[in-house]
Amino acid sequence: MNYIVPDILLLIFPFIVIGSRLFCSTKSNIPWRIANVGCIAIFILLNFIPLANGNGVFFLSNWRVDDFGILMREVLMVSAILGIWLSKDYFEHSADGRPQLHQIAEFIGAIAFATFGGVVVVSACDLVTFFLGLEIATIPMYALTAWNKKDLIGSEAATKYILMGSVATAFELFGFSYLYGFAGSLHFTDIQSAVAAGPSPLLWIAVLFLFCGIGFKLTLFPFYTWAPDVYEGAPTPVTAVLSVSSKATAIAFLVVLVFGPLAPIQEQIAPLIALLAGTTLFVGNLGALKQSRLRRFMAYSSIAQAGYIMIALLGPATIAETAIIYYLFVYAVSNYLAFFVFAIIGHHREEIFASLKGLSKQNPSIAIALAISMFSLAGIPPLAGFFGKFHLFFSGASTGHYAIVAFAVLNNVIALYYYIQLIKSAWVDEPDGHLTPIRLTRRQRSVVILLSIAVVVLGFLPFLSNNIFSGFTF
Amino acid sequence: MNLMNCLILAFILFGIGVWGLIRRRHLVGMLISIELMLNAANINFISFAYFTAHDSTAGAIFSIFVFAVTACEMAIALAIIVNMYRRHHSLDVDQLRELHD
Amino acid sequence: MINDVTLSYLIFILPLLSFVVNGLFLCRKSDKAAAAMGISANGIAAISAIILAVHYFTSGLAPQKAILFEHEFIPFGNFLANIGCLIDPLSIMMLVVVTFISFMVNIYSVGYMRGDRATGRFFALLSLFSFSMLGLVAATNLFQMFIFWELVGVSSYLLIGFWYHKPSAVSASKQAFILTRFADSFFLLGIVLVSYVVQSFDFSTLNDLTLSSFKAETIDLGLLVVSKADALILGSVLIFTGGWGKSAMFPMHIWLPNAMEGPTPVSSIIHSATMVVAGVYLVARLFPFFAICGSTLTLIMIVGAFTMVFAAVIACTQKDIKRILAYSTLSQLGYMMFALGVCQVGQTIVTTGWTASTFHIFTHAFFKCSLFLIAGSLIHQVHTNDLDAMGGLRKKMPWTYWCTLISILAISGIPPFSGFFSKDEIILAAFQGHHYVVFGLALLTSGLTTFYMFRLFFLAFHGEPRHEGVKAGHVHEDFAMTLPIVILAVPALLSGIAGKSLFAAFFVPGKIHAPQLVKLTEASWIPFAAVVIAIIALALAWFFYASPKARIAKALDESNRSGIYKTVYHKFYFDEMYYAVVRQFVIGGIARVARFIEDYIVGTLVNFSVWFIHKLGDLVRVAQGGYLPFYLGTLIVGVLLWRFLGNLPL
Amino acid sequence: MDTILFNLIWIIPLLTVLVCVPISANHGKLLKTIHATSATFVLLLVCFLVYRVYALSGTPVDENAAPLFLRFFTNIPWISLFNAHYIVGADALNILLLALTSFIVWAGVLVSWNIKGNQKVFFALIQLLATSVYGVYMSMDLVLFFVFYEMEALCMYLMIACYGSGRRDYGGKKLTLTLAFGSSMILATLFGLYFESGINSWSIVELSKVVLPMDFQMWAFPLMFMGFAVSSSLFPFHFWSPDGHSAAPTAVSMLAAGVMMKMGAYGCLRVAMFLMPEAAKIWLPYVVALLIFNVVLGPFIALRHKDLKYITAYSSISHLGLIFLGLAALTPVGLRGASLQMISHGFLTGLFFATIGMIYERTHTRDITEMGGIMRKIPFLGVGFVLAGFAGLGLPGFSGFIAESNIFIGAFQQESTLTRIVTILAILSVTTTAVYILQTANRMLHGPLPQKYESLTDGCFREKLVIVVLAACLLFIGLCPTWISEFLDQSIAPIFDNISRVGR
Repeated sequence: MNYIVPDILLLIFPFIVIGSRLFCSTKSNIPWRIANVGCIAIFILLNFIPLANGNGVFFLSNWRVDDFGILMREVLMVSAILGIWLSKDYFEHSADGRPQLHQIAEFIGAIAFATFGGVVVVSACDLVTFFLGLEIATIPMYALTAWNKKDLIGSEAATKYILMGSVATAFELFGFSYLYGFAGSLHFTDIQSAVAAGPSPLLWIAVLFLFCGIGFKLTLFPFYTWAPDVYEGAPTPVTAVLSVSSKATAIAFLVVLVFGPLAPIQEQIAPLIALLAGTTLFVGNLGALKQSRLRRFMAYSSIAQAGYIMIALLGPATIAETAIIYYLFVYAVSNYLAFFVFAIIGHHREEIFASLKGLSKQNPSIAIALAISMFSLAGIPPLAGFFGKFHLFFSGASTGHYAIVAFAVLNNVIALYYYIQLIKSAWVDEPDGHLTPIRLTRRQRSVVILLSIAVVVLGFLPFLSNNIFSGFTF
Repeated sequence: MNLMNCLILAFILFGIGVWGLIRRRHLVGMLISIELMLNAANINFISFAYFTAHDSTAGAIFSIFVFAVTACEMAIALAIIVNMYRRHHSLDVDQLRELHD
Repeated sequence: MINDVTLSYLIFILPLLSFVVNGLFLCRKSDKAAAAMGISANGIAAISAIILAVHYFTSGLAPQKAILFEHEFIPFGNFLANIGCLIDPLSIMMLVVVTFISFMVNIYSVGYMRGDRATGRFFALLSLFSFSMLGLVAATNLFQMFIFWELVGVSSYLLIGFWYHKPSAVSASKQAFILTRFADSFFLLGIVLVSYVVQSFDFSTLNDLTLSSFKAETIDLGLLVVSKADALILGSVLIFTGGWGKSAMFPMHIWLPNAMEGPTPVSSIIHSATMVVAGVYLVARLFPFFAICGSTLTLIMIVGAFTMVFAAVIACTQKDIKRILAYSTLSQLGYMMFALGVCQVGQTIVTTGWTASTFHIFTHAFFKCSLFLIAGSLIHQVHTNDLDAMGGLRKKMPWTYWCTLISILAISGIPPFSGFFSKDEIILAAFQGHHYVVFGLALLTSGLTTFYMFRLFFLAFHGEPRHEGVKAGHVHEDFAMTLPIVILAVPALLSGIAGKSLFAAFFVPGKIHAPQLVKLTEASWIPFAAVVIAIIALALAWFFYASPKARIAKALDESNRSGIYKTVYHKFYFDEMYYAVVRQFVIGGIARVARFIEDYIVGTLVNFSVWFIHKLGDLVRVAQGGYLPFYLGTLIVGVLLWRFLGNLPL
Repeated sequence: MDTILFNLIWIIPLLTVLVCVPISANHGKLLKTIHATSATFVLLLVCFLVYRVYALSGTPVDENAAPLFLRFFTNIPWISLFNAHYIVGADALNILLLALTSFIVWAGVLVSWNIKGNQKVFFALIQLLATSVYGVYMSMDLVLFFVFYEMEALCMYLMIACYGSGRRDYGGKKLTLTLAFGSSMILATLFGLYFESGINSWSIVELSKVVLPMDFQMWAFPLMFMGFAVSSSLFPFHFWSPDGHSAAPTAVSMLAAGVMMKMGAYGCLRVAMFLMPEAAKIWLPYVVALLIFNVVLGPFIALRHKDLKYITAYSSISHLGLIFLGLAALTPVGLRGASLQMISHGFLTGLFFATIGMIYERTHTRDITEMGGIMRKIPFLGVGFVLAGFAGLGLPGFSGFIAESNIFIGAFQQESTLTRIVTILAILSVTTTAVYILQTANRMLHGPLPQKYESLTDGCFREKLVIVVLAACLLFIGLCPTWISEFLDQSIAPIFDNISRVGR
């Protein structure tokens, strides 16, 4: 029974937060406090759930809670918590030369809904639930992107996002419809048996449309085009949540799909996955080369990261799922660390490379944190990012796809190049006069330190990796 | 009146939707074309449910869900577009050039 | 109980000790202490060397070889490189010469270096040199010889460039080191090649080879595949190349005259008496090995003979007293070299040349060393190397004068002075080897030698003083400098008579796997011919430079001279040629090409790849134009793209 | 006990960093003292362990470590997700390389005493770099090895770009990215090693027991070998080292040229050649063709340069070419020569860069044409430089000669035509080395003294200590090479056995 409790809590949690607005003033901190308490409580609760060793636990025949699901919930919750922390400052004063945000309660509620959508996706076992989950995860994001009503580029980003997103939805639906037509049923087990019985053109059309549809959400080549604009236009905390939560949801969607209904034809679609992965990470790396604005830069970097994640899908189920979960944890932490640093910068300056100048002279601690997060994203050991990427490649190579692994690894050099560009502007460039040193609030400092330590130790401290994933049978 | 005709019809509808999406310059027009694409998917569901699928209720249920979901999506979309109009005083996609490399 | 082994250890340890102590501690503290250290160390070494020699020759051990001690240095898989002390008549003779002369020079330096800034360093380096030279002559194998060969080279480099603030000295030292190093690289290649074929470094093994056993298997030398026998012959040539450079034979001779930029004691010990004969010593040491590679000996003979004449001709025109001596050293080295070469008679071998050559090493060491020391004390008095500024020194420096006469008579081969015996044996050997051209050249050169030596003698000591210092009578003899000169005059006078029987008795190159020439043609007229020629040359020199009607001034100015004289005076423009080759070809040619490859080809490739990546990045960002319909268009493209590329079986 | 001490080697620098975190950057003296003490301690520790390994030689080892005769063998499960273990062990080769590293790190800490900028961060980075290098030489597990191997990229860029001189950002980027390129090639093949071996193990010891499939070896070996060769600046991939060295601060140049460039050659030997010997025997005779550039043209390029650090960088390139010549010889003597050259070149290039850095601190120029005659003012530093030069041109009595003679004799035993040609060229090109080293020394130290250098002061005690210690190491190896040769043979023998394994 206790398997379902966190989900129920997560479902009612946003209503509580939004409801709390009725009892307190607009400015008060209470909704935010409640949100923190709730999220952390749910996260702890999730950690107490014993892993079910592979076989899932069912509710009402189409709500499955398995190990991957539980760990995915944890990833989503981590992302939500960090997102909420990150967003706090943006409701207190304006940042990056843009008007400040309002209605934190609803904001948190939306984030919570999106998280719940991710939970639905990982625990769905028929197409309807699956589709609903994806939509629940996506629609709040549209709203969040447009949260800043007075912001020009915000509304433009939202418009682009929702148009592209709806088209993506249409593609997925089209794919779903063919899948349904092929299997004659919506339930994953039936679809899987039908696929195992023998593929047909219908199935292939379905696969094509499904991958293209999810390609939007996961910003795969060539469907990533919306990402840079939206990431830049959205408020910074929303960008962070987008780059972690919605990516996590999308990749979870693919994992459920590839290792669930489509498992029998994983071999045949491996080339498609490899191509998507290769092109995506290559284009993402190339795009990030000459950026000057931080959020757009992060957009391209996260596009490239999506490409890296795709490689894991080539491996066998257990390794791939472990790899993806592990990587998502690492990626969430590193990415949020970067975004926290950007937020700290952004509250005093514009969010561009130039405003990082002389950071190492004025605020060495922030510069170090930035370097840590960047090197981790670039996959330099002993930081967590390296082990995450290593695990992804491990999964890809375990089925002998050395070529794509080699290609991805070579791309790491380009990635390192542009991450170093960022580090350069923080470490090498001399500070110019009008940039005053930044004072950190206690919350900011503690979060940055916490995340930095996490990034450093998460990788090579063995007990973490051993215990978190002990559920998986190797 | 057989499955293939319905599929072809759906596919044509989908194609029209895509075509409109790319040709139209007006945001509302684009939303409508998206609606066409979604409905093409619905037609698929219904027809599969009617002709082949062994649990034929599922397809119908799915299409109903689709209506619901699309409704919320469109609601949000229209809200955003209204806000958009407030800021830019136009609904022409060619105006959306602020964000670019 | 002092036995041979302890003596030999003593001979090696003491100079090394003096080097270390002087170099690390004394050189900054006190010059006197450094000098005392150097002198005492080398003196004891010399005494123990003499004791060792006496014991070796009297105990009936001679002329067998013996290895007094040997330590493993580097094991090269299946063959070892050892450090040891080999004694046989040759090495004993060299040990005595080296220790004795370095002892003399140490004493001399006290006077010569008085008041110099870095006397301590000088003594330290002198001891380093004598240590390395001793290690070289006592080598038991090629590898040890190469090690000390290099050490000798570097100590010579350091001593030539001792006054490192003089640009000329610096460049001279660099030239000397690099030229010898160039030759040594071939030497090293030869060692590697030979040791690969023979699987050993030991002289005993090498001298005991027969080519026939190597005819069968072949070896790949990269460009050409040859039989191992030919590889050995090539190896012998390469090894000789090392000696070629070290002994400054003809094309590689230019460093030796330039090396005269160093302090004179250095010139006397390194560049006349000991180091430069290392090349000759190398060939003599490996003689049986060279003998089986007959053609190499012919090469050696040609090189030696040519250098002999060439250097003697140049010496006749020089005015820098040290350069004259340097060229005469070259010419004497030529004697020794070709004396080893003439042992090759057709297919047979005659060993008289070997004996003569080693004998000449012995005698030459003494008189040439003393000549240099004399030149040093002259320079010390008149503060110039130039004969223009000398003359009339006989009265002022009587001791020096008489010692000079002895040494010059010795080098001119006038009986009963030492040079006579050794040189005559060499000429005789050339005759007995039926190498009549070389024989003639040798006779001619002995005449030239007499001429230029007496030219120097007369111009320096006779005639009117041409130097204010001399006129004013500031000139005097320094005891510390005159003492070694006088001491050295004794062996310059006597070593010939004393040594003749000794060398005849003991000095044979050892067992040779080549047919010996048994019947030797007797030619008792040769000594007389040589003496006659010498006396004629003496008379000429007297006529030109000392006779009452000699016009010294005219003899000394090289303006309004014939072209030939100018060419000779400028040493056939060899230095200039060298500079042209090195500057234009090496630095200007190869190095520039290499730098070009590095900077332009490699650099361009690297920059191009970076530029290419950036261009691709621009492409991606161009697509990101912010135009929504284009974004939507990518979706169709994507679907079609993956439908075809994703090889879905549709 | 020894095992614990052995594992401390890479832990101590890390702990030092952690200890220094709370200390504020204003207490520069305290920080420097802490770092110097820890470096000295590690130095002594490693020397003690060298003695221990030497003393233990001949005694039986842990049977898991048997194929390599590893001492202090430690094997702990690390990351079970991809079956990575923490495996470390010491044999003669890597304990000597560890000793080299500890010396260079110690010297590096001392020479960068007065470095400009945030000293706290700088010394922390040096210690991190030290950790990574120690780790590389210790680890016998490929994941661990790669983690340490790749770590240095993180430190290198920051150290060069923030504390360097000249085009520091450019040089740092060039160095870091090229090294990253190399290590990416390595990483790609590591997975192949793991999965193709069929035993699913990252342990070098275990992998050396199996014969990898030939078709895999044929593409994996060149990829991995070149990947490692990048950081040892083998010909096509040498371009990073001149710019990187010239931009880097003294200590970083010392560490980079002294120990980091050896990591590549060590990897070639310990991983690529040791695990894929069959392919090595096929490929290496062709690899030597690249050495014509390193060994023959490298010195000529140095001849054309005026900047001391460029000259030294190209001399390093040529010396490292000799290491590869020794490796390509595939004979015990050649391999030993290569290992000796790694150690000897580490010391001599450390001495080179140390003296250059000290002289640069005084003259504020590295252009040899502007200097001259400073030997009279700074005899101690000058003598240090000249000693390094002599060692560099392979003078007997210095370690360089021992290594080079081993390499030449070993390489000549390799029958392949190409190797012969390259060996002969290499032997003949010792002259060129002499030319540029003497030219540099003469232009810089000798000749008349310019007016502006009248006020130069000779090295202080700290600098003299560094010079004396490094020169002593050079002379020690050069004067009694017997024991080090025999000591190295203990670890060369098993590697050679694996290379010359037959019939499969």
